[in-house]
Amino acid sequence: MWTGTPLFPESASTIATRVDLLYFFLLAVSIFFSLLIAGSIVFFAVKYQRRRRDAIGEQIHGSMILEIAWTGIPFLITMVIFVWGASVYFAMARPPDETLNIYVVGKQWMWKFQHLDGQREINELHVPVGRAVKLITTSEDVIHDFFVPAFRMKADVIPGRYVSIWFQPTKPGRYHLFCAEYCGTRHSGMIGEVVVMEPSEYQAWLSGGAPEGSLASTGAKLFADLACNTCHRPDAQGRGPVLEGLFGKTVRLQSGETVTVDEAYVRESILTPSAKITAGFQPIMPTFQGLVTEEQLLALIEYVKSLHGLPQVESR
Amino acid sequence: MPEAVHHHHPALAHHFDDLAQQKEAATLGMWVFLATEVLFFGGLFLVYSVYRAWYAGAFAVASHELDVTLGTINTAVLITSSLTMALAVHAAQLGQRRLVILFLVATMALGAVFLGIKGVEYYHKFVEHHVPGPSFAFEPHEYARHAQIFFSLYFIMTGLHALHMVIGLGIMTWMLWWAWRGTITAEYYSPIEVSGLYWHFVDIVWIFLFPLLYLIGRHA
Amino acid sequence: MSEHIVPTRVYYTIFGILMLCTYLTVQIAVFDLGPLNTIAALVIAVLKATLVVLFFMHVKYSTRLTWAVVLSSVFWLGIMLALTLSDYLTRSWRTFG
Amino acid sequence: MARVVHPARHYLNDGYGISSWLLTRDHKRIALLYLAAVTFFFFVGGAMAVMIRLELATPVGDLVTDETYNKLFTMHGVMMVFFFLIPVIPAVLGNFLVPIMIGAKDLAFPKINLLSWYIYIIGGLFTLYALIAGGVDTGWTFYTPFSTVASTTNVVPTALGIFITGFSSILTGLNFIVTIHRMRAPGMTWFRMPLFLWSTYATSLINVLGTPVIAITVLLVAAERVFHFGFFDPRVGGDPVLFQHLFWFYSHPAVYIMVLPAMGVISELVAAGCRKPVFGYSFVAFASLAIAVLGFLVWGHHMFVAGESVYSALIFSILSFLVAIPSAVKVFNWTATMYKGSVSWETPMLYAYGFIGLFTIGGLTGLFLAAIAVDVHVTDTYFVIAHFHYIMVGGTIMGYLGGLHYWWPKISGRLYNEGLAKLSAGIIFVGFNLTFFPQFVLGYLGMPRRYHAYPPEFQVLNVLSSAGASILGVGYLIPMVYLMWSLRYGRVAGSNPWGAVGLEWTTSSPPPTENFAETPVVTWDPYEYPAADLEGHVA
Ligand code: HEA
Ligand code: HEA
Ligand code: HEC
Ligand code: CUA
Ligand SMILES: [Cu+2]
Repeated sequence: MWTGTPLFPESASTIATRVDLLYFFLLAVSIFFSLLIAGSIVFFAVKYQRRRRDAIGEQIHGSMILEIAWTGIPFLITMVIFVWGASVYFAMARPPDETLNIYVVGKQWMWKFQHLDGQREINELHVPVGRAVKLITTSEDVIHDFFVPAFRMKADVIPGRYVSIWFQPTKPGRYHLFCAEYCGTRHSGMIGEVVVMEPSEYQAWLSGGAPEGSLASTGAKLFADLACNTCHRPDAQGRGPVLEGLFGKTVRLQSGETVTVDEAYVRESILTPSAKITAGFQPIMPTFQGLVTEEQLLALIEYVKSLHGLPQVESR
Repeated sequence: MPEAVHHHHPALAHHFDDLAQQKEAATLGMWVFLATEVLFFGGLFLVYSVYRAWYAGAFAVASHELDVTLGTINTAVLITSSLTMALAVHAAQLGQRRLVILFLVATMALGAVFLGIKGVEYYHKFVEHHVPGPSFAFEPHEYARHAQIFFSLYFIMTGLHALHMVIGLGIMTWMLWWAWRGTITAEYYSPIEVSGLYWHFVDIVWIFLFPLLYLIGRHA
Repeated sequence: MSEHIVPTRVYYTIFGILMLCTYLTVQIAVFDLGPLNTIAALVIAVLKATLVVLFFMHVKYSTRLTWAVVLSSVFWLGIMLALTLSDYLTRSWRTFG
Repeated sequence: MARVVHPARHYLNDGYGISSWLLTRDHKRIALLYLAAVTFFFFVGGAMAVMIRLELATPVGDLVTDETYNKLFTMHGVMMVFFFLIPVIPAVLGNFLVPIMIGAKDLAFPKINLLSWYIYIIGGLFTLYALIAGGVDTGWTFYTPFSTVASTTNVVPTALGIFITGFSSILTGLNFIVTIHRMRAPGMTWFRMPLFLWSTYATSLINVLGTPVIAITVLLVAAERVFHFGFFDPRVGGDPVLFQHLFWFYSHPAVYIMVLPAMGVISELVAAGCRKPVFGYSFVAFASLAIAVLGFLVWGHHMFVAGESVYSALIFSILSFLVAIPSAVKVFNWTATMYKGSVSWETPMLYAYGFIGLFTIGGLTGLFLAAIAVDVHVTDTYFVIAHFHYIMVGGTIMGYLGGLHYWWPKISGRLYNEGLAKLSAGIIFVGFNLTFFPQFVLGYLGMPRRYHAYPPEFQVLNVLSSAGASILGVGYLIPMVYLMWSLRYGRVAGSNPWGAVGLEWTTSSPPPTENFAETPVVTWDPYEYPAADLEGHVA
């Protein structure tokens, strides 16, 4: 009956083993205290069982030393767990400099993946083993959650925001992908697979088909179709700022504040240009709210990113 | 005060020892209730703070649509009603029944004026399509989305405040009846005092709403 | 006991200050003080609220318990604002480095 | 059998007929009104749990549609949390005991007490209406923007139901706070109060300071649906995560509303079950207050993966560990109380053992969740489901049942069948562990919660869980039967069947309407044994 019933999940990412280690430590602490408490209860209940109907217990009121001990010791243990948990969490939150970037769009009830080379996938994600992969996620409707148990990795996918998560697979194979934030009727059907491949196979898969060209080139086309290029020109002659080399820079706003140009900023600039006006420009850029889909936004963002003057840091 | 006087007082409930205990219980109960109210409105102030920080520009522009003159008048009206309320309690403490009635009526009248002015303001917003929803419209257009959040906050905050005022008027009517009937005496005035606490609290909420909603970025 | 009866003179004085503050807050709003505008408006509002609580609501003459209730409601409101804003204010902080 | 005389007049025979109950202001009668109502909601919520477990017995969604399944767990969560677990101990046992334990004639505001019950019932009717009108499918957490723009079910009536019921909690909490401050009998100082009162007081603080926030939050959700406000709607620039802050600002403290009263009950049970003062009385008392205060500082641990900032996640994580400490202190003190006690094996004590053990497991798994890195993996999986059922079902319900058995002779004046009681306690314990232990394993394996269908390799563990749930269900039905039976046929209890101390055991069973023949004057410390001397203490 137990064949095929796993009791422990597969570990297939660099972070997974670190999470498991902390988990085992917690397990040990828990087993120790559970046995201690349960053991004492059973022991006392048997040893001091009431034998005469009118017997009373010894009138002990407490002990300062014990109180200090059982406040202090658990406190120290929890602080160890906190620091440990936080440090592993920091590793999860901080992607390495070199990552393979993939865009993820969640919608009721499917996962859409957009590779930079132009491949698009639904509910299935192909990645090479051994490379750090960064997913830049957003949602078209409600909150979803990207969850791959084998990678011990999970993050909410939030409409209106770009949440980045990263992982580095260590074993080729097919792994469950779940939507872990309740998102409506077919929430339990919003599942898929992450396929981790040997690099060579991955290359073969990549070359298998990218009919539409790279994501940045899709963005370039949109940039022209939406007439962005009438205002944003590389030669600083347009009515809008030059976008070349902009991504990752810090921009000064009319209000005197500064912002770093990231995905969210570009998105906001396109949907709500008036929210943050670049210093030295008029608020004449029209809003494209309702005119572009989340996926087109991603293409535009990728295009703006590709306009980097410097050698690209976040390489594919 | 002698025990016996308390024991025979008709307003003393059976489970209290004396009127003093009953009064303390009532006052504490109202204060605890007001603590609850602080957090109730607090949730709204939190929402306000977040969006005010995010969309300062849009909030300033949207705030310009509110009528500061009416807002200021209303603030003055409400503060005056707090004064009359305090005086009503004072009169009750001294057992001056007619003064109690007079000040309660004044308080209620001022409360009604406040609600009337609020109604006029709501009507303007309605005409200008500043009520959030499908018919919402706002110029300049690029601020429309965030201005909608501002007006959502405006309506829910002032709306709940106005609801509290209406409840307050209800309570005051009841107190008026008690004062009229002669239930309220120098010995037993805690109902008036406790209702007064509520009224002043509602005033305090407005003291914050007024600058936060009406006075943002006036200088621009 | 809170049997303390406040002379009406006190109420009228407080009323006067409150009206003055209202006038002030409206006037100040017209000047551009940058972020100080909000701060000034809030300081005045807090001042007004404190006066109402202390005098109109008799807290100045009340038991420690009443003080405790008032202060804890404000304190809890502070918890809510502070911890939530701790999220909003640090969201853009990078984890790099 | 030897019939002991019932006291001639007591609160149960002081007036007959429907209106003597529905218009009563006697806190003891109101407690019984609540008892009937919360029991009803428990079985409604339990019936939904049964459906959930039946559906999950097979990996494919075959018993009910996905839509129905989503409604089932939503209504299960809403009913169990807002209409059962939050009111159960305060409104039933608390209402009955608070005035008696401090030697008062009633709560400070008897009319408001009755009003709370009506408010609760009205809120319940709204929610039942939502259920009958087709249910609601947002999860008990009502996350936006799903609840505000996507769901097409009865969100508004449910939200209003919760809003209304919230005022019942607030008013009950307010009543307890004022009563404990202002109505204590002469000599009943704070440190002579039974620990149940300390924990009730701490719970009431949370009720009063937290509940208004959930009220405004669900109101905003309803308003956003009706008037198209944009607070949580990303399309107009709202932040859906802000909703989560507001929701959990209440709902984390609410979990302590759900466990603190049970902790208070356990303190009473352990003291009476060992005939001994609770070890470290003042530490246990202050631990309750510490939990109530610290409990307000940790809500962000429900949002570690929800897009809150990395730094505030750290703050919330460390604070979550801190709030665990006072709970640990309590567990250790209860265990130490048993040392050299005169330890009873009667039913209430069995439930106390169950509580301490299962709460420990549930609480320790809370530490897994507070450790951010582990939470990233197990959040929104069955690990969380197991964690909170261990505390809420294994902990609070055990505490409640223990308390109900312990005070039943006082409430009804009768003794129940001890053999059946022990049997059902055993069945509940076994069924409970079989239901929820496999869910820890499932959760770490990665089975997401709120899943109507799941990959086949998870089936065996799910079947175990479903089997456990059916045992558990039977276990919960038996007490219904013998407790009802005892009302008519049970042996007469006498005023102090357990030989326990505490003011409630000094008055007759059932107590008279005014609780005590004469207002007691307290001159002794809490849990001062032996009980026999107690009569002499009453002035
Ligand atoms: C009564 C209910 C109750 C109680 C008391 C608790 C108590 C605790 N809970 Fe739990 N919790 C819930 C009900 C409860 N919880 C619910 C309903 C949810 C999910 C809601 C949803 O999403 O639907 C949840 C979710 C939840 C999460 C979020 C999980 C997620 O969604 O990702 C977290 C994270 O930190 C958490 C932590 C804790 C902690 C640290 C405690 C601590 O207070 C526990 C303290 C107790 C102990 C520690 C045990 C006793 C200690 C010892 C015997 C000694 C040894 C001690 C040490 C070494 C410290 N809980
Ligand atoms: C607060 C209290 C509480 C209580 C007491 C319970 C009790 C139980 N719960 Fe519940 N549960 C929650 C609170 C609670 N739960 C919450 C908050 C959620 C999250 C909801 C969400 O995600 O939004 C949840 C979710 C939840 C899930 C996860 C659903 C999912 O994520 O897909 C499961 C699955 O096993 C479950 C099972 C059970 C079981 C078997 C019981 C058992 O203990 C119940 C035992 C009782 C009975 C069995 C009743 C006895 C009566 C009868 C047997 C008569 C029955 C009559 C008929 C069948 C006609 N619960
Ligand atoms: C009518 C002219 C106009 C059009 C068309 C236009 N923009 Fe702009 N854009 C501007 C101006 C002016 C600014 C600077 C003022 C501001 O921040 O709003 C700007 C700012 C930006 C910025 C922020 C740059 C910075 O330095 O902060 C980005 C990114 C951007 N636009 C992208 C686009 C994209 C993508 C499109 C097409 C979908 C587009 N723009 C269409 C005029 C335009
Ligand atoms: Cu998407 Cu759940
Ligand atoms: Cu929590």
